[in-house]
Amino acid sequence: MIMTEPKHHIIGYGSLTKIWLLLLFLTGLTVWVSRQGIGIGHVWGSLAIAATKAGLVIAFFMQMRYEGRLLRWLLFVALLILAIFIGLTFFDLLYR
Amino acid sequence: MSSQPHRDDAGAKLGMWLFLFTELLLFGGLFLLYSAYLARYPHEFAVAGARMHLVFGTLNTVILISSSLLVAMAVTAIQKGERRTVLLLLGGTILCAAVFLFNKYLEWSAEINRGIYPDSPRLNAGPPGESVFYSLYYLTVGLHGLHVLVGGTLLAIVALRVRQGAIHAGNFVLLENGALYWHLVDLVWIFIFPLYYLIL
Amino acid sequence: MDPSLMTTTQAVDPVFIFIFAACLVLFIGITLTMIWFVIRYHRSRAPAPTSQSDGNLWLETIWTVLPIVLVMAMFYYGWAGYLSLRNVPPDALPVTATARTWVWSFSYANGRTSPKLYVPVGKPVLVNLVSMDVLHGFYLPAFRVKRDVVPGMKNYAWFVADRPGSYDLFCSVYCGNGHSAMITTVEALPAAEFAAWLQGKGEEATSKEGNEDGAALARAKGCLACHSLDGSRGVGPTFKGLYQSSLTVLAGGKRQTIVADDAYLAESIRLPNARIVEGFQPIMPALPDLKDTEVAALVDFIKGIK
Amino acid sequence: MSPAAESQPVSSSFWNDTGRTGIFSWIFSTDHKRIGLLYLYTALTFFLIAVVLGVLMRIELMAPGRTIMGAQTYNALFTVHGVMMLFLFIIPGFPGAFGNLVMPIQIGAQDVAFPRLNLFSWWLYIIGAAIIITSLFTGGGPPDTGWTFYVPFSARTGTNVSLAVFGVFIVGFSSILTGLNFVTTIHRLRADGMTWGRLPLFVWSLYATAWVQILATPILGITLVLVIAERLLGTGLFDPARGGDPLMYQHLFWIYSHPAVYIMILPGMGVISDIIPVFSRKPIFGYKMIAFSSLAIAAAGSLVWGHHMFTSGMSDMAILVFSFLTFVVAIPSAIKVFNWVSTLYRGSISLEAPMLFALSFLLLFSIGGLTGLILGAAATDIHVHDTQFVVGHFHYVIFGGGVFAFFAGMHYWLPKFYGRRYAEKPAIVAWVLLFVGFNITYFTMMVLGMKGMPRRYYDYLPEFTALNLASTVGSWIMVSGLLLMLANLFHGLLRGTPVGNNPWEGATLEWSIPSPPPTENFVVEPVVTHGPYDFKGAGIP
Ligand code: HEA
Ligand code: HEA
Ligand code: HEC
Ligand code: CUA
Ligand SMILES: [Cu+2]
Repeated sequence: MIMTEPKHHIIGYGSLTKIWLLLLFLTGLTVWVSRQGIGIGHVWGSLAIAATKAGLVIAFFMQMRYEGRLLRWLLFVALLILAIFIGLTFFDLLYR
Repeated sequence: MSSQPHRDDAGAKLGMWLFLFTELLLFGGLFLLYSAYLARYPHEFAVAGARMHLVFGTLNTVILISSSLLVAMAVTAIQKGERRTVLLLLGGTILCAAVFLFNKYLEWSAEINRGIYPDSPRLNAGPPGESVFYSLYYLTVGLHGLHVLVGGTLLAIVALRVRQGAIHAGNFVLLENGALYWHLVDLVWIFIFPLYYLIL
Repeated sequence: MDPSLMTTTQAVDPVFIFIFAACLVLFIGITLTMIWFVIRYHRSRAPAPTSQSDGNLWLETIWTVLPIVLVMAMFYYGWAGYLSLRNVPPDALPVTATARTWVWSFSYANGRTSPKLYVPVGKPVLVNLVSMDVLHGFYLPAFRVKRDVVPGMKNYAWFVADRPGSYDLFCSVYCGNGHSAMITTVEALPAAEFAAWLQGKGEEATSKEGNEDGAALARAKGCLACHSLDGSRGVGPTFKGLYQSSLTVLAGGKRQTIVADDAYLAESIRLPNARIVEGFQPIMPALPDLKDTEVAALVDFIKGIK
Repeated sequence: MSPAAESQPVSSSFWNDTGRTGIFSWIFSTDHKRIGLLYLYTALTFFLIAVVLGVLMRIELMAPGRTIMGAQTYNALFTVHGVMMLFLFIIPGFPGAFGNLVMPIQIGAQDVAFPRLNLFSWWLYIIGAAIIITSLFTGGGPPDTGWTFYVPFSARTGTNVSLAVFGVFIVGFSSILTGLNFVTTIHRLRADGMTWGRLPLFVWSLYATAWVQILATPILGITLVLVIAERLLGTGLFDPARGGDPLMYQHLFWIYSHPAVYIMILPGMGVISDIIPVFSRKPIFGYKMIAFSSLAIAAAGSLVWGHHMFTSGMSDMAILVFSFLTFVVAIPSAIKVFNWVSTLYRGSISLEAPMLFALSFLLLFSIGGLTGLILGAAATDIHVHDTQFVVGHFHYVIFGGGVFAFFAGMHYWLPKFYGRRYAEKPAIVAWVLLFVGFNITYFTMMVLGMKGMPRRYYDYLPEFTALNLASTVGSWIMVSGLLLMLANLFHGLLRGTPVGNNPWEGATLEWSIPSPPPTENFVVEPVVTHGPYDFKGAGIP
């Protein structure tokens, strides 16, 4: 059997807490941004921030940063597929 | 696993991630629908979004993020072999889940009192885009709430196994997977929050 | 008709011929090769394999590239042909096709409506597709034209009949019990005849100034798709002997026995789902476009069927 | 059913496993072989039921007007027929039955990665199926929407759609878990020396299939939930009157359901890729290309769903894009076909039952696939969309492709698990009947479609009578073929002549172990030293 056990990387409480503070800050940021009355355009802004937060959670809380290459690739594929599903649908919606 | 030669943590983790992908796409379908209708009714969505209870939304965001921190810490703790801390942290997480759901309950009853729920007379009378927005809101958040419930239960079970000592520094893949699932619940909410509460 | 104008049939058929031909060649080629190999290298003739080759880069690149070229050609012709189905000639005659379960109704600019689609020969016709309830499909096999009729959506199709005659018109999208019965015809008339028909008042109902002929209305509005006149049970209860008969209805879940008087009949037409006849589905479409005069006419008509 | 196990001490066969006894030793077993057989028999049962429905449909269509049933019954028939054939037979059946039976052995593993999850998937499948069956006899009666559950009709009809849809949802969940299990298994449990380059092509095809199951099925899940919400909560998300868009439903549905058609065919392609080399005594031609094209089909297959919506009122731009991508997805299939045919070249071909089914797969799938090109081209699809032509197309690919491969697999692999084999002659007669009957039944449908007969038509105009009659007669020939095949196959498996480890002289791992295999498959963990089609390396003359 192929048993290449990835050695476990222990993330200290401290670094986890830092990430947490960062996430809280970003949350505050989105709320603040949304109050600036930039109209619908800020959807992209909030999404960008949300994406960053998601990135942090995945990389540190979910330890993706310390996983092997395989998992990262698979995650990428899954997200790509979702993006494609949405993207191709818009070929219909935008040109109707 | 019964008839399995020897334990395969990496395999278990791979399996869990694959499962998370399916969850991702499950919600993905709803987000696809959301984006489609947002493109069609930007104005109605903005108006409806502005009427959401931002306080609840923000509060719940903070709660979920913090709970995520707690499970993440639990994973660290188990590796350090600090059993009691693990239990405390998991307890904290489950508490967060409970509070989150309670807030949801308050929020939903508030909405329903305002006569806002799928197929409500008020929505059917209002502009089309609005009822679409709220229907999507109830479905997405409802589905997410269901996941919070499941995740909470899962972590409770994990906590139990930790107390029994079935999960320990030498074998904690179950805890890890439970944590992964909980983080997914958090992830989904991270996107629900701006899309439904901050659109204006 | 003016010769420069290409009919939809002329636009689509060449594409069919091209793709079919290409596929036929491929298929025959593959089949013959296969059969030949099977016979030639059958174990009775070839007791042992005479080759162990497991690949050949050149061959494989060839039969990767050739199909690519071929399918791209198919794609291109398919697309080109499709465009001519979409680009409506400027002078096309507009007609509105209204689909409801399970009947077609066609209305013309001057208000004339008809259960059959009458068109002038040689003049392009632009059909605007309107659905009153579920999805339907506007399908003219003879003209290779098909378009779904979607509620709340402005779909259209165009075609031109190059010779007089009567052509089938099907509902192509499944729409329930009467789907396969939701068929009528395109009647292509010489221009002069068509003009006369357009002005004339045939047996068809014209909703121009509210029509009082209940029988014609019941046909035009599709009542008869569900309600029989001979007492046989259809999707809906028969009209025969309905008037003044006492029957059990469900109003908001509560069963009640009532007598089918004028008021009830009128209500059943205006708000079909207010009271549901026991043993039937609440699927009768409400027809907002019905004028009071027309409802009255329908009620009279139903009363008449003893 | 107690098969003989010649070459092995009986005790070691997975049939007389110790532990639980009676029925429980099956429905609670975590042994991939037993679960595989559970899948096989449940799937076959649904197949036969659905087949009977199909035959009934054909009888109704024998003549115009009412023949044996009313319109409502007919509508329920093709809906239930479609739902059962796809969601209860071919989609769960292929990975579930043959995937479970052979894949772990072929990669040299003792079982799948998560045996208990594997059993759980089967149970979900059964529960879902039970719910679907219940929906036929309760509430407003069997659903009458077609297997596509298109809104707004599915949101309005009084029939029991909600329950049926919920059942399908459960089955979908089971399918996801199977896929997840297989991907993990193939990544983690390959025996030493079983490199990716040495995986049997059946395993490759399952790997591609599993990814489709994982990434596409959730979309179906949420879509069905939306239908239920539409009916029970009145969410109005697809109701134009309240701002919804019916086309969004179609997008969501086909985002799953086109990739799903590759769930139906990919395992079949895998079976064929395993059978042809064995019966030609020659390595498969272009192993890498075939393995890769399976992944290519899975990937490209997720980009073409729009081709089911060419007439729906979708934007012309989208039609341009989806038509283009549809043609792209045809290319990997083309490559496979060419490679299969050239594997025959200069081999030593023996036409036994599995090979006959495999070769007929080539022809029927080619016909089905090539008609797919007609459907993929915008101009031509407009004419044949929603006509009997489409019905012909997908019966050629699913039945002529997928199901014939399934039959091939049954003749090829079941002897391994029963230790006995069927009689050759009847098998061949059955194949002839099936093949001939099949073409009569479905080719006429394509002609009907070209002449303009729409699908889901309970009644039709007189001009279509002759061809419909022919088609019906064809289905009867098929019936006899199928009955003969099943009778001969299973009589043989229970009573037929015993077989050794390697009746077909295959080089893949499953032929290196006893038939029937012991519970743990490999008494000693195998070390793989040769490719799956390297007959010399496997020491076969
Ligand atoms: C096993 C299932 C399966 C498979 C494998 C396929 C394969 C393909 N299908 Fe099919 N399809 C269905 C099942 C399947 N389909 C079903 C169930 C429906 C109906 C759904 C419903 O409405 O109910 C449908 C409907 C359907 C439509 C919609 C029709 C309509 O409703 O208007 C289209 C349109 O593009 C299409 C196209 C294709 C194409 C291009 C392929 C390609 O993958 C085919 C590739 C294969 C080949 C090309 C043949 C082999 C190659 C050669 C012989 C070599 C030479 C070839 C070249 C040089 C190109 N299919
Ligand atoms: C796996 C896929 C599969 C398979 C194998 C079949 C098999 C058959 N199909 Fe199926 N069919 C579909 C998938 C499939 N079908 C789908 C998805 C649809 C679309 C539904 C929709 O429109 O929503 C469809 C629609 C469909 C229609 C179109 C309905 C319409 O549009 O009006 C018709 C019409 O004749 C038909 C006929 C048949 C027949 C006669 C068989 C028979 O298999 C014919 C062959 C018969 C045999 C091979 C053997 C018979 C054996 C017995 C009778 C055994 C005796 C029984 C017991 C012992 C219990 N099918
Ligand atoms: C889609 C099929 C359908 C169509 C089209 C339809 N009906 Fe109905 N109708 C029904 C059904 C089903 C019922 C019984 C359930 C109910 O009462 O709604 C019904 C009930 C009725 C009743 C009450 C009958 C009774 O026995 O109490 C009347 C009157 C009626 N319809 C008139 C009409 C008229 C007039 C039209 C055309 C303008 C029409 N219907 C079109 C399906 C239809
Ligand atoms: Cu109207 Cu089918
Ligand atoms: Cu498709």
